Amino acid sequence: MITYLWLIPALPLFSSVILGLFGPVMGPRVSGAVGTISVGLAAVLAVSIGLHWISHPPTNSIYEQTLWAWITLPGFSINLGLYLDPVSLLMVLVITVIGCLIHLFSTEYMHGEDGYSRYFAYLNLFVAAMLLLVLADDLAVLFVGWEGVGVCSYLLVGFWFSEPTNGYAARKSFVVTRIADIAMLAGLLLLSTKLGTLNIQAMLTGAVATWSAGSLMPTVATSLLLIGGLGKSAQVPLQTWLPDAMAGPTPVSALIHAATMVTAGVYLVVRTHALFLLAPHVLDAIAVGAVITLLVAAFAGLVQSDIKRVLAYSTMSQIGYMFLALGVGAWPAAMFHFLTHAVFKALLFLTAGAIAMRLNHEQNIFAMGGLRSKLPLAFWAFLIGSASLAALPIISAGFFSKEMILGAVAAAPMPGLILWACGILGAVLTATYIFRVVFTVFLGPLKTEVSGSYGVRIAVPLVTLSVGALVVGWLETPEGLGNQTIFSRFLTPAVGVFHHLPVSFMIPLLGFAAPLLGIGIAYVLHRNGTWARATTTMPSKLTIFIRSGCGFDMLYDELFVVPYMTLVRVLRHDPVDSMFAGLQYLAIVAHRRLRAMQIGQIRRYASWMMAGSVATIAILLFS
Amino acid sequence: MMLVWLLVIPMLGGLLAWPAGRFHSTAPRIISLIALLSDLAIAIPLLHSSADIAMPGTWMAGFNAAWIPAFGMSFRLGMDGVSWLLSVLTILIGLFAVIVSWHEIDNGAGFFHANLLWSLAGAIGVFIALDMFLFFYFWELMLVPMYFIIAIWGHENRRRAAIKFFLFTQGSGLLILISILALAFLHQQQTNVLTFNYFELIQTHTSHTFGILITLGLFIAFIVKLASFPVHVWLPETHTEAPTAGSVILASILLKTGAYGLLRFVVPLMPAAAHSLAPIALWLGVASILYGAFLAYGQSDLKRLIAYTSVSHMGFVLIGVFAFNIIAWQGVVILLVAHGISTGALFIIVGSLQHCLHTRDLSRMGGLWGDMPRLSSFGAFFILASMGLPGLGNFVGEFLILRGAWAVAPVITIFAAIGLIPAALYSLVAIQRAFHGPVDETRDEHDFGMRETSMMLVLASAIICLGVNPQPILTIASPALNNMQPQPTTAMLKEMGAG
Amino acid sequence: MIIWQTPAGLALALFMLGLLGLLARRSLVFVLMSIEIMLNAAGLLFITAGMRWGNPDGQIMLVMVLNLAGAELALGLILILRLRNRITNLDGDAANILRDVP
Amino acid sequence: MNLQGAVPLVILTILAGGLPAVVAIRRSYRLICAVTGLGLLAALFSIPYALRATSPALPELFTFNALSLGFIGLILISALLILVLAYSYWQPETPLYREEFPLLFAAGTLGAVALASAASFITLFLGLETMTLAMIGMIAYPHFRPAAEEAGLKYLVLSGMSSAFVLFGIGLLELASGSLNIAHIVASSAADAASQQMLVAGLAMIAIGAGFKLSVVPFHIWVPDVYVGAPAPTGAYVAVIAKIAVLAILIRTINLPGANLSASMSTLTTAIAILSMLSGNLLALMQDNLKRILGYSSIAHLGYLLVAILAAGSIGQVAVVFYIVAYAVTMIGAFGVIAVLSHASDVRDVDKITELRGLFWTRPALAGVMTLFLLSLAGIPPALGFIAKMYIMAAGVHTQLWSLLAVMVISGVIGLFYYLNIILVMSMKPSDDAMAVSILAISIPNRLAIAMVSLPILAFGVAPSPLIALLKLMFD
Repeated sequence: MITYLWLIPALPLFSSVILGLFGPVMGPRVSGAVGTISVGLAAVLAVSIGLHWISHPPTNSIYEQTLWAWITLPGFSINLGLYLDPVSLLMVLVITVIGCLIHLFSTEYMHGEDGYSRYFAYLNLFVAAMLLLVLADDLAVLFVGWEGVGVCSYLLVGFWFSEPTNGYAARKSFVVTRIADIAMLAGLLLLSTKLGTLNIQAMLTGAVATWSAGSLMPTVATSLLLIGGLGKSAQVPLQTWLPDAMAGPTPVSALIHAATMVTAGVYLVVRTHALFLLAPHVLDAIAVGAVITLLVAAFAGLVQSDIKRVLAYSTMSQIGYMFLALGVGAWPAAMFHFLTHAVFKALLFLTAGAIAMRLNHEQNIFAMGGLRSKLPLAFWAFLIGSASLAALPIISAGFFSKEMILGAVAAAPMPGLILWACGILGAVLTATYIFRVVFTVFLGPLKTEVSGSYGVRIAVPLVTLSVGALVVGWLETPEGLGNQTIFSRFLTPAVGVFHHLPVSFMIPLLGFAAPLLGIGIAYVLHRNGTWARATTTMPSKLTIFIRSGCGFDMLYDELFVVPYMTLVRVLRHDPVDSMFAGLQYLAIVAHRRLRAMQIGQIRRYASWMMAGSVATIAILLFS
Repeated sequence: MMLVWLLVIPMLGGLLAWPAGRFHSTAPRIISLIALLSDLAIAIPLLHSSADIAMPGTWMAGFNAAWIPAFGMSFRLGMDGVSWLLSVLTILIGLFAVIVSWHEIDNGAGFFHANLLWSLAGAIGVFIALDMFLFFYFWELMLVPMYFIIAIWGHENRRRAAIKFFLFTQGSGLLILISILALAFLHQQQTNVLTFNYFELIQTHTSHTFGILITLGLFIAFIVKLASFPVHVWLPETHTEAPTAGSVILASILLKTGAYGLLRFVVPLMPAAAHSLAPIALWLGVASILYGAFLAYGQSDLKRLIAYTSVSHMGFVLIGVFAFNIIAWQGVVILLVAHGISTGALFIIVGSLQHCLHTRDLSRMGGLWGDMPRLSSFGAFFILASMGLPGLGNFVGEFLILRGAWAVAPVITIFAAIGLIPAALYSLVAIQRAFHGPVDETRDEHDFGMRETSMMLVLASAIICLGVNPQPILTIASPALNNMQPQPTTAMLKEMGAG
Repeated sequence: MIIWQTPAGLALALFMLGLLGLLARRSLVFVLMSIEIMLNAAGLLFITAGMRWGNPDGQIMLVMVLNLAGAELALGLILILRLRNRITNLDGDAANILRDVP
Repeated sequence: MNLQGAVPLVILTILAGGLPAVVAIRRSYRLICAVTGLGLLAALFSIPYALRATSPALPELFTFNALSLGFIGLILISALLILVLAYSYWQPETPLYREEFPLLFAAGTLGAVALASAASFITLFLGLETMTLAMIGMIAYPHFRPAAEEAGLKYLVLSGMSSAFVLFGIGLLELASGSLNIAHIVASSAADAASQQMLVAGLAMIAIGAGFKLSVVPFHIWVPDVYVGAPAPTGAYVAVIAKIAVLAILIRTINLPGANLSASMSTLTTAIAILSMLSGNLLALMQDNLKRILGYSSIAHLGYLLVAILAAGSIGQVAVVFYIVAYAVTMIGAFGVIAVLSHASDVRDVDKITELRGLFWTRPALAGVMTLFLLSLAGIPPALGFIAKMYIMAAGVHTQLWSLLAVMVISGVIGLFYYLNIILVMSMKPSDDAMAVSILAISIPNRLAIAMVSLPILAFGVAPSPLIALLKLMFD
């Protein structure tokens, strides 16, 4: 079974090619079916590999499959190979299963759109690229997938291309991540030059053998890789693209900008964690950066009025938690939060999409209201998702993963407690902003006409994910709640044993309390109408600042965009060309001067000749 | 002898095509196709042959005959992996050029195809000549037909563009002539033999300054052809004004002759001098990458935009050549082929756009995806390919170049890599302005038909193959590139790596 | 022995005179005459040279020069006559239909 | 008296002398032309015979060796080609007596041959003046064309002036050295400072005359006007034959024992070469008259030639001759195309560039040939001019004349512009009134002449070896 591993990325890729070539001929029904079934098959394959893995893990829990030699040169070779270990298996499972659900959801959501088959071609291509990214056994191949998902993200964000703002958002998302990717590319070049290979395992072994912890090389290399990861995962300072990326269709946001692609940075760090361990300062920086991100994003989430933007900021914030875990070396915690986040955030996005579908694509939460009775399915799904996001104790998956992270952070050395405190603050804010949305959208009076109904292709993904968001947390529980460690044991071969370090009792207690407090705040402010009033009154400068994501966009506009545009405008007509035109002008001036001598009069001609003769005789006689 | 046929067939084809155009406008097209296909049939089997005359190094085929004995100039040809790749690329692109001109060129088809075939023959000659004067002869020879193609069948400002093209390339060509003459006479002083044989001249010892001067002459000429900053100025105008087939040949083949010249002559002939020039060359490469990218962003003429991207890409080639190692050179070869394919395809697409929209102005496009989905998707695909999307050919080339250059000059490599960011900007903006945006309802639909679609599919699969499995190309080029790296260079490289 | 410098100097002076005349006079007849003067100056020089070295070469050359001067004068006068039909006077500066100044 | 070596000269003398008699007997244009042609041919074919001469003929007056006979051959071939062009140029409807033109033609050629083989200043002067006077006649031949008349007058006055300079120079030389024998003067050295100064001054004045005939800067000023005014065949004659003859005597003098280019002389030549290359090409830059362009271009080409002359040595010598050959054939070809397109009875030739518009579409073959000529002038393969240019560059590189080479490159680029512009105009779509040009049928002799010119340009441009071998014989 496991020998068919290559089929997992190949299936969606193949289907993407088919859809790309013959999509317009096939019609929407077949296109949708082909797109979904291919990912479905990949999911089935992944699940069966996963089941088989649990019962009969391969030696060292690693399965490698070399497809072909990509580049073989003396001193430098890259094999196109797949590398399956628990971490990548987990990623593959999440990508294929959630991907399949989202495809299914899309078949109904995108009904009647122009470019239906194009949509599925892109989406399949994305899944294939993402799978390649996580399965790659070589950083260069990983980079192929890495850029591949970036391009698919670009294409899908700009899917409704007739609206120029969508195009702008798509370009922004691609360019910002591209900037990060260049840093990552530089990192790859550095690693491959210094270590002679980009094969991840060989490279890690080489790095550990040649570099000492804390030395310059690993610090530089990991910094470069990290910048790549930060860009892809929308972390400060490269986070500005994610809110804009919400211009794409909602299932796309669910798949790419919540569940899978944006967590690629987390995956990258986990995958190369041995290298990061050689650079402790970088890990510290990750942790600090993560805290900044999660707070900035959480604050920004508090003042958004577009439901998808709230979710976008919450994605940023939650990935901040993952990075926080990475910063303190709690790899399984990060992966666990990745898993739960993928489930509940996909659920939230899909639900948001499902709501908007019925409200004539309305996304402003203040234009909604009282939808609880009108859309019970959406209400419950959104509630479960929000609870999980807010980490509502015990009943939600998000609680367990966030608890695992915060526990690990609190146990970390000195700055640990400060980071933890920020994490708790973030948790309060998370609960506040998401329940702000829940209360605003589902309680109160009905504001917008509701039309249509949900088909089975909407319902199945929502229900499945809701169930997931409720139960998936029980894979790993803290001591007081059964001390289940299936998840970390599963990952142990790849990232080492994870110890739940003992911490003061206050820590889990506050972890319990923070979400509840947040929900309380949200409810109180909802009841006294603060949320609703904020939309009608002139927002304060501070609010505007926070709403725009703490001014990063403006800063970057001033710092980069404006100078770039000025430069382009200055250079536009090719100053070098004018330089050569100057030479041409010179020649023409000389031509005119000389030509003026040809006046046609014999006497004048004779004078010129006379002058020439005098000069000649003079040169010969007196030199 | 096969190599001679490789040159003779297109030459004769051209001679035949010209008068044939008088009888029927399809006749020259058929003749060109036949000539190029038979050329291809000659070229392909050479891959597995080996030269029947003795030449140092690894050669697939060789030929030698006396030409101008008074100067020791001979008609010496030789084909190794790099020559083979570029020659086959030339023939293939030539085929595409014939096909795209099928409907575009409707007057003077005979003369057009004659020029097309002659310029291709000249380019092939450049790629396989091993006598330096013969090389120069072909180098000049391919200009004239190209000049006609631009000047007669080009767009609005074709006259200016054609003359500019010719002045730049020919003027710099004279520097080649002076350089090779100087080299040959120097060689004569040392050995009492006047010869232009590549293998003999490669053993000439030069003093430092003189070597640099000779190399500089060659270098300037080649970077003019390569269209590196600051001598790129002929390229945007020429590419823009040339007819589609002309742009395709210019971008896909003629630019490559510059890179080929650098690889084949500048580097092996005087490695020490080339090394002294390397810093300048590398910085020029960086400047080209960035400058080309900035300017591409600012253009509103789609063809001009693509032309500037060529400047940018050729900057990578320049860096790769002067990184002096096999990895970078392999990258150069891949990038040359990939750029030939992707840019060729882009010019075909723009040509077809112009054919139905009668404009190349981006501000008058937009929303084409709605009207012409096939054209637009291929357009977007090739723009992304030329942007260096991993998994496609151009990326492999750029990656290998950067990888090779990093070992020698990390700072320059970083700057070059930064150039990939503006590359993304101009690529995406081109897609946005041409294909995305609101649909213009008043336009007629002229999407790609079977002919164009199949052409595009072939090119697209080629670029994918190149990206997914570049190894065959690397294997073909490998012995040739090893030949080009003389022993002292390797030693020097180690020195540089240490320092 | 006669000093050769004096006639040589005279020849030079004549030559200069002819040259100046050529540059200064507008009338084509005078221009022709100036050329004749220059040629004759050369003739005088030949005679002087023959005298200095005592050989007949100089005199031979003089005959040739006279021949040439005659031929040239004849040709020139024909052309001037024909020109006169066109421009009605003998102003050399007026004969300027061939020029490259727009 | 052994005249074997002088046979070509003798034949030409007989021809020039006998032609008036032929005219007197029967006024037939065809007959006269045929006789002239046959005479030239006979002279040409007598060259191998003359080469086998064992003793020098008329050693006091002429030198007939491989070098001079080679140049004579070149003059005769060029003359023959021009004669063919001239034959069909003067059409029957031309309002003049056509029969005297071959007369002048033969006389001029006789003068050129005498000049090329002169050993004494007497013959040099005689040859020069015979040639010049005949050329004035040929320039002003179409008396109904005011331009031709004016060109004749200008040439007469200015060449009279230059003749005076040459004569005065010769006089000074004789005064200083007491001899009129070129070889003797070259080999001797001055007795005292005054003679030395006279020698130099004489040399300078002769150089002025040579510069005038070669039309190098600053003595180039007459060139464009005369080229434009003269009928096309005469233009070719002035551009080619006069220059070959002067170059022949120049190169022969340089090759004489004891001859060396003094420092001041080579400074002067360098300056003249640089000025000629640059101003020739610059002057032609935005020109719209084809003959004028050819005139300016010939200035530049003579500049290139001077580079080769400066680059002495075995390569330089052959380079000069090779370049002359290339220049001669190409110029004849270019003027030939003008001649072919023109009507002698019109008031001017077809020499505006715009009149060539659309030639590629109306007369592809003629346009192709013209392109070949222009490429040859510009020095681009596959034309002969390319090899010639290479030859000169080789000579320059060999003697390391870097600054001259640099100027050559720059002016070469400037030059390209106007050559290309002509090609461009020919390749443009013809305007409607251009059909007039295309109506004219090209006569068989013209076709022959053009083909005979273009064939070697292409053939030797691709495989120059035989030509090089032939020219090398001249210096053995």
